[in-house]
Amino acid sequence: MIEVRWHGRGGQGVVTSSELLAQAALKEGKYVYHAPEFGPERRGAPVRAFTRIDDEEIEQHFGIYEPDIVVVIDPTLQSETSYILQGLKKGGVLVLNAKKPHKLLVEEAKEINAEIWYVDAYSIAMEIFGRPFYNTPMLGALVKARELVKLESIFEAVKDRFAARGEEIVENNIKAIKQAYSEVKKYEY
Amino acid sequence: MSTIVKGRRIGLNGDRAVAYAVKQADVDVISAYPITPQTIIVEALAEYVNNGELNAAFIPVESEHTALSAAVGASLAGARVFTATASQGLALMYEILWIAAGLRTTIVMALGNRAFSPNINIHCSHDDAYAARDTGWIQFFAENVQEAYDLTLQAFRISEDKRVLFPSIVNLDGFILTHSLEGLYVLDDKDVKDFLPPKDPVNPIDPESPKTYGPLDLYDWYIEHKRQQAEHFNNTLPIIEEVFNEYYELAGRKYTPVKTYGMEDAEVAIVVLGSSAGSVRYVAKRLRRRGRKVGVVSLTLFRPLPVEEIIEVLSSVKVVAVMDRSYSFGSPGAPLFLDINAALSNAKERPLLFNVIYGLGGRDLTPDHILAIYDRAEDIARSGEVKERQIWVGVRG
Amino acid sequence: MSIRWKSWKELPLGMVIPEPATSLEFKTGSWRALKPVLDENKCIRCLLCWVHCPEPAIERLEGDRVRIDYNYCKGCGICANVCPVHAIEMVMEGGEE
Amino acid sequence: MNQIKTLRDIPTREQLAPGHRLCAGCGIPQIVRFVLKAVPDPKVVVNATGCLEVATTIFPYTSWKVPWIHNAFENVAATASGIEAAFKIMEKKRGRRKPRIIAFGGDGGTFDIGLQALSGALERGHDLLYICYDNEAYMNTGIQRSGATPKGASTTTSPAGRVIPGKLERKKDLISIAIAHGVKYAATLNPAYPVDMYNKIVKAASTSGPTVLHYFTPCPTGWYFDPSRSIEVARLAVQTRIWPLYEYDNGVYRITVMVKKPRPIEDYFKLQGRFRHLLKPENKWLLDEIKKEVEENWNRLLKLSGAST
Repeated sequence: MIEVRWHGRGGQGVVTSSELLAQAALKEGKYVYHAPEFGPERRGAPVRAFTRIDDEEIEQHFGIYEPDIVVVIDPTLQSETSYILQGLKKGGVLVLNAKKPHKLLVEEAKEINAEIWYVDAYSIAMEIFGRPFYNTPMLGALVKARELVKLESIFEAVKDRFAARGEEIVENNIKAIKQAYSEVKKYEY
Repeated sequence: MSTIVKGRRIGLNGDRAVAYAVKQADVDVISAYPITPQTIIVEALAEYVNNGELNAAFIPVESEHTALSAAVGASLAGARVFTATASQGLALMYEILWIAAGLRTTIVMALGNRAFSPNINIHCSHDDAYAARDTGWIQFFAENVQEAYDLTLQAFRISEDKRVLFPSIVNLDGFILTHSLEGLYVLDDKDVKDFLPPKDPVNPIDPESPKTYGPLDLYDWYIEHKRQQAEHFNNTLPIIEEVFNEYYELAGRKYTPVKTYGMEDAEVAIVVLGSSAGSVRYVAKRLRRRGRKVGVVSLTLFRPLPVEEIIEVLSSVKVVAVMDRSYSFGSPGAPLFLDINAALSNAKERPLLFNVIYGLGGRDLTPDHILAIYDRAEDIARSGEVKERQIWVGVRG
Repeated sequence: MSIRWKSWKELPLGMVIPEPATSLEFKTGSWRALKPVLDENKCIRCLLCWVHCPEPAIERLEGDRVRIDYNYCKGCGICANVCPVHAIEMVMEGGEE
Repeated sequence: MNQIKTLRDIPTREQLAPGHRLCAGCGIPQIVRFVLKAVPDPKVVVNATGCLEVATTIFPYTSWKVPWIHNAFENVAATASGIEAAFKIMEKKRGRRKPRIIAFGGDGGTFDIGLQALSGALERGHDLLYICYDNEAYMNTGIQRSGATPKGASTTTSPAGRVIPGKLERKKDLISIAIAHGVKYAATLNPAYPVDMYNKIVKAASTSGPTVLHYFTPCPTGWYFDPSRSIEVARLAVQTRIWPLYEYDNGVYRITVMVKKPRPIEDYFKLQGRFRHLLKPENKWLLDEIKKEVEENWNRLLKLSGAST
């Protein structure tokens, strides 16, 4: 079983990304559980979402405390190191939306032997959408870091989700995911 | 639960799964007020109606009290009716819950289980479900999103059965199920239509045959009416099981009033409702691999309480921990504990019992908590002594 | 309607009275202390008593004549009060006939 | 549905059976009888908890010859909403003919506890006829003040005491509340004016969407007058301008019973025990206040209806 935790801010599509990942895994016949974290948060506040993916039926409904992967959608959250790394398994994976990883985060991630992957999803989003929709590209980065699902499955999930909003939206999202997939880099300590 | 199925597998959160079932049930009237965490249900239904995917009247009422009051009127008029609420909304409906049942309406309600105020909280407790326990509504508890969908469809069929004619509540844990996405199998519309033909109402409001619904009823006949209602309500159990079986034939998923794991040889057991059942089973499976004789009993049907089945699965166990996601002030136990205790009261053999209060207001029930409960149950089994009748888990202390 | 059920088992389903107008079996005429007596000769067939009777215990007959149904008349006296020609007189129950 | 000219035009058929247990001299049955006569079949009546409900349906007795539903106290408009919506969709889906939906609520069930449900039903625009039978207090529970109890009245929860001489607050204006919701037709009714009353019911029932009728219900028990004088008391309420008879029809106000020379308010008050204390010299200030407000209200209606003073 793989457990993923998503970090971002309200309004950035944290929940959507987690859901798209779950939907993509579902398309591959896997079992999934996707749970947004809900408080009274409004746009701008830090929010999280959780995804469980397994080949077997997922019965447990408790929270995810020791994720295998943490994806940070918001570039400004990087400095909240203890919040981001909380519970991340030793040797786990950290996927960041960043031009380069924050120094402090790198130091702490190294302590738990975490792999760091980073991509400038902000620039990708601005280039393709002209707006900071950097949640979907992060799916591309995640899939490159760990092939939890096939990229094609992500595209299918994106199509289902955005079809009603027009072909352009679908295509731009796919384009952004592909670009992030190819641009994401593994950080060498 | 078997996963051999008909239909498509899709990913939906619990609320959307319920709304999808309601759409497939081709309801006539939806009367509901938004309240977290069930709001997605009514939003989804409003969307279906406004997009022409569901030919129903959506009554956007001004309160939950009106939501249920209008639902009562619509159901008596002969319509298939759905409503949904949570927590304070259920509390506001409270007096009408009794009326809806007494007037033998066939309303189906989804209850996104949420804690009562104060303090205001939007997350899961079973306060609302328990508040409705005596009102004459059939109550189901869904363990996951699939069950929320399946039970909603079955609830319509059960409530509208001419041998039943009682309203139903489908409980789904707030956020844990309402807002969480899981994969589920959904039936084809045609199969749902076969399983759930249009409502054939009994005694509907009909100007050709004028009847008086809900008259004043004093000491002359009130108690006879209650006696009748009690008998009819208790008689619904075999019919519920019959519908469960029919659904099994249709969908390949078998529902039973009581769901068990490891109870063939369990020495200690946990009894639990809702989404926690899976979490407890997850831990129990791991413990059993290590040879510990632990079991899980979860109730899909909370009202009417399947007493005989409870006796059957629990009477030979040494210790039972009954988990309540709610608290009853001044009572020797929270509602499920009282129920299980009462169910076992005349059993020839009966286990020692203790009550676990957990998860209030959405506090997560972790594997560690579950482990601690099993540990305690085994200690009691060894010592034969219950030192504390009630314990709290997951609370700073 | 047979109102006398022997057991809860025989009660109509739910809290419903399955037939209309069963209150006809409940004779409120026994409530009456004063009794309206109509003098048909004085009656001008204005229908005011029929209009205002709360029960209604005044029947409107052909030609707008009226008849008082003592099975239900509670003796409120409205009819006598609204009658413009004093064709209805309230008398002590049991005293007149 | 036709307007009538004389009492002779009122249909003979009764759909409210005698044998009910309303007080002798009660004003409620008259509105019920008239509504059942004036609104054509098929129809359904929904009834809030209150005098009418408890006295006309005591299991196993019912006085109703039409389908009748009681749900609770504060939700008659809500229940009626559900019935209306259900019949509307069932007519569309299954061809079941939609009856006319009539809701009866007392003043407590309308002005107070049921106001929210009424507001919701009016806002949603359900096609129903709402009738408030107003006996100006909670008579069913023993004469407690309501938001419809008029200023000065003594009730068991606003007793005429040595310091406070009865209710000091004004009665809510139900018709204005209804109009503020955008209803197309609303009117006041009084049993002493049966032709006016009948015709207003006909108009309300022929108007689609929600309509509101506000009926003056003389209550011998709660107002302390001789039951035989019910209609006399009702007529005086109109003739003193305390209960103006008017209607609001698609934006137009009309006073339907013009009271050119009002009778003194004292004539109305002295007939009823609930007002008698107002005639004491020490309470003259309150009586004067009431008189002033009655006049203001009358002038307001004159102005709204474009009539000259």
